[in-house]
Amino acid sequence: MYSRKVIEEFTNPKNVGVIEDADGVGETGSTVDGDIITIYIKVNDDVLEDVKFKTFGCVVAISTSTMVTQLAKGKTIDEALKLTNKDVIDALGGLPEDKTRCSGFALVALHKAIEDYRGKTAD
Amino acid sequence: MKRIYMDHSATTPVDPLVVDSMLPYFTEKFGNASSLHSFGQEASEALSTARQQLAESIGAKTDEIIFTSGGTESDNLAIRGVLEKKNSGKGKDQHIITSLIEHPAVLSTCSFLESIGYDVTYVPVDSEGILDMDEFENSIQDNTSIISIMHANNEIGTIQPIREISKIAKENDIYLHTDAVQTFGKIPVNVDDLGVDMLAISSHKIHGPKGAGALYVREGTDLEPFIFGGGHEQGLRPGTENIPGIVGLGKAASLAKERLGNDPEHMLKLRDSLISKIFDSIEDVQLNGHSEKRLPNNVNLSFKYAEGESLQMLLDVKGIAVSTASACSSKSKKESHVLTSIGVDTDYIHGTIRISLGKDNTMEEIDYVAQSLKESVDKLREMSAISKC
Amino acid sequence: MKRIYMDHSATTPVDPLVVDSMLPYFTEKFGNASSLHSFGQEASEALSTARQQLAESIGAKTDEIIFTSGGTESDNLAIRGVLEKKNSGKGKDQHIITSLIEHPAVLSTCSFLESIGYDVTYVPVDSEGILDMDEFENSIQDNTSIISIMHANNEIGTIQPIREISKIAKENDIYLHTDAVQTFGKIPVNVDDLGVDMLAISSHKIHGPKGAGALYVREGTDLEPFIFGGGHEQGLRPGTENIPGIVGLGKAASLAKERLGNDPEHMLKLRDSLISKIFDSIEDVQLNGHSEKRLPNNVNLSFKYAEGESLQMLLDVKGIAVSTASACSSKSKKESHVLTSIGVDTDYIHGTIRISLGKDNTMEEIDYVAQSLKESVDKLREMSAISKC
Ligand SMILES: Cc1ncc(COP(=O)(O)O)c(C=O)c1O
Ligand SMILES: Cc1ncc(COP(=O)(O)O)c(C=O)c1O
Ligand code: FES
Ligand code: FES
Repeated sequence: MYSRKVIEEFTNPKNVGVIEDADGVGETGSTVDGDIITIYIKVNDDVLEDVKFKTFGCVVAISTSTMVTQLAKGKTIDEALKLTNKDVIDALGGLPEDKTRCSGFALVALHKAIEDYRGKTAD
Repeated sequence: MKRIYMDHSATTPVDPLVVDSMLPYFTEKFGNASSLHSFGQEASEALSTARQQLAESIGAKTDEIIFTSGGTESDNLAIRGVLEKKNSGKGKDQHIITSLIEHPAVLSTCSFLESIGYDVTYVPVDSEGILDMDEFENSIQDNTSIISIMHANNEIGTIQPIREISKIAKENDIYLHTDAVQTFGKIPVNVDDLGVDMLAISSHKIHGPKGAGALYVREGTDLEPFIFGGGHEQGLRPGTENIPGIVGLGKAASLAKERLGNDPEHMLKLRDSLISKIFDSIEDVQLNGHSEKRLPNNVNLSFKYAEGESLQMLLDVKGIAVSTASACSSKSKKESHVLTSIGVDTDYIHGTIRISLGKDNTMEEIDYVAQSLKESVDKLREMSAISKC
Repeated sequence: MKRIYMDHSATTPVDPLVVDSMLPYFTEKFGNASSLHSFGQEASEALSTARQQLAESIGAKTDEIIFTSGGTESDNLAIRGVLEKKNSGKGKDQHIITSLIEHPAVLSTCSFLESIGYDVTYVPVDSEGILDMDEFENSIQDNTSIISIMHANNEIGTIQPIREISKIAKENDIYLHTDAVQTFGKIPVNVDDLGVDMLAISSHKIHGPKGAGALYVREGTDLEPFIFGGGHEQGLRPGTENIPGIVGLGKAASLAKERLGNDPEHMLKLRDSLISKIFDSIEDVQLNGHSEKRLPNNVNLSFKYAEGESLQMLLDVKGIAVSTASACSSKSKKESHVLTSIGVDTDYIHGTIRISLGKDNTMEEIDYVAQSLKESVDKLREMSAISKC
C-alpha cells in the first residue's frame, strides 16, 4: 500500500526535532484528530537554513513531515512557498488515494512557520 | 527476515491438515453435491461429513448447520432471515436489539434495516466492553423480534454474558443470535450451554480456508433466505456448495474442538506474559477491554504519544504483524466505534494496536515483540509533537 | 472402473495449474487483504492480480470487477443492487424484465422481488429457446429498471442475442444484466461487444474453485450492496475476501481466455459426433435447444419411453456422469421450467438428459458414451410399460 520510499522515509526520518531558537514555528492538527505536526524554521538571509519537525500521526503524517523539511531546507522563503502537495507526494513516490487528506498537513505547518517568521520580522 | 504473525483475529493461516483434507475435492472428487451421479455423491458425502464435524464441535444437530460464504453472510442471514420470515405481509413494525460494539457485519445490517423502516436499539457497554444488562432489559419491546449480541468482541476481546442474555431472551420469547466468529476455538462454544437460537462461525478465523462459514440455526427457528436461487442448504443458502471450503471448515472445526484443551491455555500464557512485559517496560500505556472476561489471545493496547498506524508499521518493518484496530477498518482512519463505545481517552485512542495471538506463537516471539514494541514506542514518542520529551 | 465425466455444466474439475496458483495462499501468504502489514499486502496484491486477470479476460477495467461467492450471488447482486439503488425513497414502482428460462438464481430473485411489490415480466422463448424479441420489446415500460437475460441457458445451451437485446436496452436507457455463467470459456465473452452493464461469472464452471464468482459492473452503473458489513469490494460485497478462491478464479479466467481458440472447437467436434452417433443408433430421440446458436459443449436429449433419472442412473453404473436436467433441480423431481417453456412434448419431457462436455473429454469417450446410451435406452424401453415393444 505504501511505496518503498514512504516506508524508508518513515522508518528513517530526517530532521526530527526542535529548533530551540527557531525564527518561526507552525503547527497543524489536533489531538482529537490524532495528528499534530509542528515545523520549526531557522532563516538566514531569506534562506531556510534549518527546518525540523515533530509529528504525532500516521505514516503519511510522519513521512510527509520529513519530506517537507528536506524539500524546504536550503530554499529561499519564496521558493519554499511554491512547494506544492504534488511535489511532496511525488518525492515520496506516491501516496494511497485514501490518505491524501493527511498528506497536506506538513506543508500547511511549513507555511504557518513561515507566516510566523514574517509576522515576527514585520514588527 | 523471520516474520512473526500476531494478527490472528484478522485471519489465520490454514492448518496443513486442513489443506490436505481439501485437496482431493479440487481435482478428483470435484462433483456438484446436487448431482445424482457418483461424482455428485462424493461431494454430497463430503458435505455431510463436514456438517457432522461442525455440528459436533458446537453441540448441534447436523440439520441445524447452514453453510455460508463466511461470517458476514452468516450474520446477515441470521438477522434478516428472522425479520423476513416474521415480516411476511405484516409490514416492518419489528424491533431489533444489538450492541454498540458489534462487528460491521451486524452493525451495517442493522443500519440498513433501520433505513428501510425497522426499529433498532443499540445497547451500550461499560468501560470494559460488557453489555449494560439493565439497559438491555429495558430495551425489550413487545415487537422485538431478534437480539443479536456478539459472543466476544473482535477488537478488545471482551466476552459477553450470553447465557444471562439468553435467559432474558427466552423469558420474553425473542430469538437470540450470537456472532461467535472470534470465540470458536478459543473458548468453549456450545449452543445449548449458551442458549442461543443462532450462532455465526467463520472458517478463516479457526485455521480453515477463507470463503466458508456457517450459521447454526436451532431446530424450530423460522428463517427465510436472503439470497435467492436453487434450494441448497434447506432452502436457506442457494448456490453450488463450496465443497473444498466446507470440507476445510469441517476439518478445522473438529481440530479446533480437539485442541480446546491445549491451545487456549498456551495463548493465555503468552498473552499474560506479553502484557506484563509491556507494562514493565513502557509508560503511559493502557490495556483496553476486560481483565478476566477476555479472549485468551487478545491484547489491545493504547499508548499515549504514539500513533497506532505508525506503531503498526514500525513493527511491520521489524517483521511483526499486528493490527491497528480491526483489520476491517484499518484502511480508513476513523476512530474505532468499539474504542469510542468503551470511552477510551482521546489521548490514548489514536495510539491503539491489537495483538492477537495464535496457537503457533512462541514465548520467544513474545520476548521479541515486547522488545520491539518498546523500541518502536520510544522512537515515535521522540518524534512526537505532543510527548513530554 | 474408469469414470467419464460429462456434466461440465454442473461443475468442472479444477485445473491443476489453478490449484497450484492457489496453494501458497492457504498456508504462507494467508493474510487478510484489509491488513496493512506485509501478510495483508501479499493478499491484497494477489487480489489485484486476480482482478486484472479477470478484467482482461472479458475486456473490462479492473475496478469494474466485484468478487462474490459464486454465480448465484452475482445474479442477486446485479438485480437487487440496481433496484435497491433506484429505490431509495421512491417505493417499489419498478419493473424488471427477464426470461422464462433463466437460472433459479435469477428466477427466484425475481419472484422474491415480485412478492415484495416489484413488477416482473417473464418473456417467453421460442421452441429452440430463443427470446421472443417482439414480446421483449413490447414488455418495456416507463418504469423498467433492469433487464436480466442469460447469455446461454444451462440446460439446453441456447445462446441469446444479447447484442440485439442490448441495443433495445440502450435505446430505452435501461440497465442490462446477463448471466454468462455458462458461456464464459466456451464462446467469446466481451462486455463491450455484448453491450452489457453487468455480467455474472462463476469460477467452478471454468475449471476454477467452487466458492468464488464475480460480477462485472460497468463504470457508472449505480448499485447498492445487498449483503452488509465491512466496506470490501468498493462497498458492494463485504466479508474477508476469499483470496485462494479469487486467485484461482483469476487464473482459471486467464486460462479460459487463452484456450478459447482450442477448447471450444474440440468440444464442438465431440458434441456433433455424439449427436450424430445417437441419432444414427437410437430412435424416438430429439435434441432440445437450438441447432446453431448453441453452446459447443451442450447436448440436451429427450428420449421417448425412457425416464431421465433412470437413464442417468444406468449410465452412472457404467461410469458415465451426465445430468437429468440442471443439477440444481435434479434432486427435486419437478419438470424443468426450461423444457416446459420451449414446449417439449409430454411424451419426451420425462426422458431428458443433459450431456455437457469438457475440454478433457476425448473422442474415445464419445464412442463409449454413445454405445452405453444406446444400451441403456434399449434396456429401459424393454422395461417400459408405455414403449411400443
Ligand atoms: C466478530 C466478527 N464477526 C464477523 C466477522 C466477519 O467474518 P468474515 O470475514 O468471515 O465475513 C469478523 C471478521 O472479520 C469478526 O471478527
Ligand atoms: C446459468 C447459471 N447461472 C447461475 C448459476 C449459479 O452459479 P453458482 O452455482 O456458482 O452459484 C449456474 C450454475 O449453477 C448457472 O448454470
Ligand atoms: S495524519 Fe491523520 S490519518 Fe494521517
Ligand atoms: S415414479 Fe419416481 S419420480 Fe415419478
